Amino acid sequence: MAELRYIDAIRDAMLTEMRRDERVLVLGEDVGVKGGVFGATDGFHAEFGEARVLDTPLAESLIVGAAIGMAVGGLRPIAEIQFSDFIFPAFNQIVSEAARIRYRSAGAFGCPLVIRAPYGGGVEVHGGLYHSQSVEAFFAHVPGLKVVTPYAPSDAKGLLIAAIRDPDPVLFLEHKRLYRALREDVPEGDYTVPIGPALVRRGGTTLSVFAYGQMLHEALRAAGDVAAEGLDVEVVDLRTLRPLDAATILASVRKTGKALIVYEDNRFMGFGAEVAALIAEEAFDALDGPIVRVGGLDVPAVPYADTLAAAFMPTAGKIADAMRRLAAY
Amino acid sequence: MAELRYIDAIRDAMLTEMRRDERVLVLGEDVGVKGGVFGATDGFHAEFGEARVLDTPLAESLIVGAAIGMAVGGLRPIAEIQFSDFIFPAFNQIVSEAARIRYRSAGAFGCPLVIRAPYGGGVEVHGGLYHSQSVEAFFAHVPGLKVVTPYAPSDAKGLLIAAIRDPDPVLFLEHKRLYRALREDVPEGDYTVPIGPALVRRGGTTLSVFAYGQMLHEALRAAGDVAAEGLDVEVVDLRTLRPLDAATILASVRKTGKALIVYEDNRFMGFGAEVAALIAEEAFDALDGPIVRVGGLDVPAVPYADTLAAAFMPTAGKIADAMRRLAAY
Amino acid sequence: MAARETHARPTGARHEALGLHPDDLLEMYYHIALARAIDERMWVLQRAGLVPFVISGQGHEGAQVGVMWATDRTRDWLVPYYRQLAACLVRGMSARDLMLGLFAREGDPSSGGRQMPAHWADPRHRIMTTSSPVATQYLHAVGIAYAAKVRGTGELVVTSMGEGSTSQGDWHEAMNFAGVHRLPVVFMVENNRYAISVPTRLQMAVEDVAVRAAGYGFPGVVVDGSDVLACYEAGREAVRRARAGEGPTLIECKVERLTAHSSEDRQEKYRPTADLEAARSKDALVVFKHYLEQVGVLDEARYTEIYRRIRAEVNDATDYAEARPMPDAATVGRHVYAEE
Amino acid sequence: MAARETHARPTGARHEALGLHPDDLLEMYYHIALARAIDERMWVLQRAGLVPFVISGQGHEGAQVGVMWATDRTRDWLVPYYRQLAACLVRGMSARDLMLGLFAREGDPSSGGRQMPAHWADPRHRIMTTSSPVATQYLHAVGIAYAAKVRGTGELVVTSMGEGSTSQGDWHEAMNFAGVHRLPVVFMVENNRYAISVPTRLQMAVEDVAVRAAGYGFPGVVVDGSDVLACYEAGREAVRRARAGEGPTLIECKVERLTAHSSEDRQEKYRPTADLEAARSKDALVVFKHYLEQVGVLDEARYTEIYRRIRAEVNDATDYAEARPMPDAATVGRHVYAEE
Ligand SMILES: Cc1ncc(C[n+]2csc(CCOP(=O)(O)OP(=O)(O)O)c2C)c(N)n1
Ligand SMILES: Cc1ncc(C[n+]2csc(CCOP(=O)(O)OP(=O)(O)O)c2C)c(N)n1
Ligand SMILES: [Mg+2]
Ligand SMILES: [Mg+2]
Repeated sequence: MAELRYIDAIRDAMLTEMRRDERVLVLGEDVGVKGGVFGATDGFHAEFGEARVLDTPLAESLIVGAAIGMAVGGLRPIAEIQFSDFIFPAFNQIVSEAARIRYRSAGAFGCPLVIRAPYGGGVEVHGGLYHSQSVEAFFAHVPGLKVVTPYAPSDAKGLLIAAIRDPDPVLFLEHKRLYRALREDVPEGDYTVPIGPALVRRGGTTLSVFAYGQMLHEALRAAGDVAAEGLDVEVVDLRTLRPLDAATILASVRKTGKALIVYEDNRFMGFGAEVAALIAEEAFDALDGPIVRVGGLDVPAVPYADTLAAAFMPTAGKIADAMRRLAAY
Repeated sequence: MAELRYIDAIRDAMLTEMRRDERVLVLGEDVGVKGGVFGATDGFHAEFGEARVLDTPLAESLIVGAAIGMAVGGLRPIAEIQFSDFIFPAFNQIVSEAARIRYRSAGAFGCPLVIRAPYGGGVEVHGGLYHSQSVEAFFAHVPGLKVVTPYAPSDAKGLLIAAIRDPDPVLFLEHKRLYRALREDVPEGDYTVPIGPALVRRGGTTLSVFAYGQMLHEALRAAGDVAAEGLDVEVVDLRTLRPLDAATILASVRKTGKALIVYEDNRFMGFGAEVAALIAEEAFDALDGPIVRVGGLDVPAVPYADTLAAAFMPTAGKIADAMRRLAAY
Repeated sequence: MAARETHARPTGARHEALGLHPDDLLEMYYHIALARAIDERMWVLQRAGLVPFVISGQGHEGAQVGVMWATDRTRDWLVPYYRQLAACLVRGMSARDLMLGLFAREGDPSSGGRQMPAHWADPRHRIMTTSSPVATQYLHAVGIAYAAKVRGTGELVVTSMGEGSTSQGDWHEAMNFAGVHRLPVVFMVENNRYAISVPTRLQMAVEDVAVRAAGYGFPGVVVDGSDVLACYEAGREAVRRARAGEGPTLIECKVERLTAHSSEDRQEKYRPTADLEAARSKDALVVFKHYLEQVGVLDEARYTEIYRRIRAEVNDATDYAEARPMPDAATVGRHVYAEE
Repeated sequence: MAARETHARPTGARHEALGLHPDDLLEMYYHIALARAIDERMWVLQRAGLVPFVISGQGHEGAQVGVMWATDRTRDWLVPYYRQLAACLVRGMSARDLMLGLFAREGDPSSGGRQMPAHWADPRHRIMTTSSPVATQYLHAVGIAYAAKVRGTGELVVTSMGEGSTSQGDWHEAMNFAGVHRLPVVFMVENNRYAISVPTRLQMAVEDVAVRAAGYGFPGVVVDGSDVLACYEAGREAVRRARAGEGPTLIECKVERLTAHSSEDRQEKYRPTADLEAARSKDALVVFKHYLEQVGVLDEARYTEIYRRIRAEVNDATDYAEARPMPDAATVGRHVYAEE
């Protein structure tokens, strides 16, 4: 066990796999000598050389499209998209290609590919409209893709190794504010966490909160804050958005009778909509109140100025208010 | 009034606007001499000339990106994406650019642009994985965009003219199966239908169905089928997906107490999720049963072989079954 | 184009200088003729209402067979596009394989009936699965080539598209990457002067897309797609370069689209009759036959034999595919993800 | 690069031959120096913790001022990228405008504090709103140029990006479209040899991206970005062509990035010290000053006067912007759609 930050856990996962399996390579913008703009591949270039730590031309469709070919050609590419905001030029290659190679060939070809993308904003991120976005909703809609977004450093490592070994394309979303936020004991060497299962991070009976990434942190804080008021909030870390762990979600709602979903992305058609719809269909009989969503504002993205960014973001304070209202319903 | 098919209404709308306003132009693949692969711009090239009926190079990012520039430069472009399946190369230009020009310039610039895209599948379409897709969920999530998908020929005309005159970018989705399916009286000349309001196409008290495009047709058929069994189903045509007409949806659910949402797109994270989430939060107290979604299968797209395509599609039969189950709840 | 047609009229010396044996020539001709026969049958079936859709490679076969003949059919890759029926045949797909795809029947090796016709795939023959959004395959091709290079397999990759598809950003991104890493890839552009209805005049400001290769640091060549031996020669040099680690080559084959874009298209609306007639005179099937006769490789008897064989194959494939069941609806949910 | 630096050492004849008056030269120098001074102040403010982020145009100013000087500042468009601080100044934005953007304060004309610094916009000066995803602006530029052509306004459009950004598909799609329609657009590429850390060796297989223009049917020229007059000359010819309906020109300016990519970057990790030192010797601010002194346009007194003016402007702008309030949180939801 070593106490690692999230970013270190990400780095550790890739390092572990690259040492174990020489088919694994990383590619993306500035992943080479610079080691990535967040340092995820720091030192890789020196250890593994240019062929396996590939600084690509500045072209995301190329990064993903070539990675698809590499996967088909027997490698295990990990493609880094520098900021998730810049994943859209690769949208066609991800949605029309990577996610369909298997289905469209009736299983003859597969596409074992990981796409890592730092996402998310907040006042501290100072990212403005194009270095702050949450993109999970677009991709969670796509059959053939898996979408993972860990909260804890140990999950970051375990899920990333699982993603690298997965036979299908995985979009791996890392919230930028988690990178250097907390430290956690992370198992050394080979360690996997299965893609799929959600995790109850805090048990409770008053109501259930579903969140992921940085919003899980806010939700846990809010749960702590309202505990003093006698609200016993259960907090579920979804971890994987596709495939979604419906069983854990529904079991939690069946227990508490109330559901609050928190996400940083724009509220309308954000991922919380699916969680709400799932509950409204499958656990209707257990519901004691409306299904509440707390999401980011419905403006194009997180604005740069602190005042505006703060207005955009769901925060522990806003979440706690929603908890109080729902509990009182 | 003239009896028009949907495709004729689309053509009529563009023709009306191009004659009225010389800033309006159409661009896209094969929109010129060929008149579009579905004939939407048939005859335009001869009437308006090459500069206003522009056969572009085969590049969707160009089509949208250049159209953005044209809009900024004082024109009123209508960009045709040949099949909605091919809109993804333009995803970045639509989502990161068109939808944000106004917000990111704090209102200094606008982007009056219409993107038309035929979508949808079904056994009769024989489109396979790349000529059958529903893409509305991706775009309905995007603040700054409007997303319109009419069902009736008169709405097709009225909403398209409204879209062309709208100061903001509008994605205009036309279900391919509607093009030549029905005829309807369509007002001649200048005629608009406002973007936004949904329409109750069939009043009822047993339960509410929310649908759009071709699925509205299936839903109406299903409602007709179950009427004989005493089920009085209300069918709401959403028409505009963003901005969504929450008031009409909620009023309907408040009346019937039950909601069924039908869409052809993949079920998971499809547009129905947002409608369900809205109802589950805003009309919970009025609900007498689970919110049910009938959607396309969660496989990458509609397969080509008839047997497989039929298995994918929500049909009147499947919808009627869902109505019966929900009514009996 | 005249300036680029530097080849003399066919003489016996030409194929000999290329090291091609008469048996090779006959096999090449057979593949061109087989592709044409399958393709023509597909149209017949479509017109008869037996299948809903057909998209065609007629007029492109000579270019494809010429270039592909230079590759190693056991280890090299083909990352095809929808007009490459002939290329797929050269790679080893059978008439039955293709007809199963047309009819979308159970056992279709390309997609199990999931894709429209002409979206081939066959891992046995290293034919990568084809998609509809044009130009995406160029990026897959450079990725496979990169893998081949890193893994040191000696494989190379051939990929192709129409001239209209070169307008896509993916085309540029692939060309650039292949140039930077001198990848073992052969880029074909089958320039038939139309993208559905859009003529090259509105597609690009240059006559030859091959001139763009210079901007990526590797050679681009223009060949007459009706001249099978010239295509073979260009392919052979591109293959040599790729195998020697010298990097990619762009081969632009000037071909003719002898049919409408697809069975959904009516080309009379945008294509002058004279243009179509001129196209027919550049049909490799005719031109190559003429060459083979001139050099004494093809005679009446051999010709009859080849066509007998082809007719039998096409009939067999049609009957076989038509008799197969449709895919089982219960399989619709399979292969979204890997199965345990 | 030596082979392309065909210009003789500066002599009085050079600017005269270009029709530039000494007052023009001084104004050009002023803009270069002002841009540099604002830029340097931004770094100071960032290091002092007063603003969170800065991205810089240092080393690019001469190229921008040279090319932009050839445009018509009342009617032509600039579709900029984030290093074009100097270009925006030439177009008429003020030091205050830029500082409002840096501090993200109320009244920031570019984005009302919504975007990161260096994402300029100003409809008064026909500066199109800037986004972060690189290369998208090239397509907007060709669209604006198409509108100008169709509407017959006589406007032209200048757009720019770094050499790394030319790897994006959008770059290719824009170049191609502009060539097909001979649009009135001037494409700049400011080649500073790095895309953040990625050197051109890994970005493209050619030394000059300008060679690619031939593949789109229009001229591409390479100019030394430290040679302001050469940039002006290239700009003037490109503007002439555009105005005359002859179509686009690609101007590749070889410039130097004198700072790290941004305040988030530490370039020592990937950039040799010698490389950075060599870059400093190609600073247009120094080279142009030297020229102006040689031809007797700039003397000590004028120099002092210019810098006094600049210092006052920068101080004023900083104080002004810093004193402005942050944007009102209540406005966060405005301008998603047009307001009635
Ligand atoms: C991204 C994308 N946009 C549009 C289409 C529709 N489409 C199919 S083929 C075609 C024309 C292709 O022309 P070209 O590349 O010249 O190839 P050809 O068919 O002439 O061989 C078009 C526009 C598509 N398949 N993919
Ligand atoms: C689509 C996209 N991908 C990645 C980035 C992140 N990014 C910002 S600037 C940059 C490098 C740009 O290099 P170049 O085009 O040479 O311009 P320079 O900064 O050197 O002037 C990168 C990778 C981005 N802004 N947009
Ligand atoms: Mg073509
Ligand atoms: Mg650069």
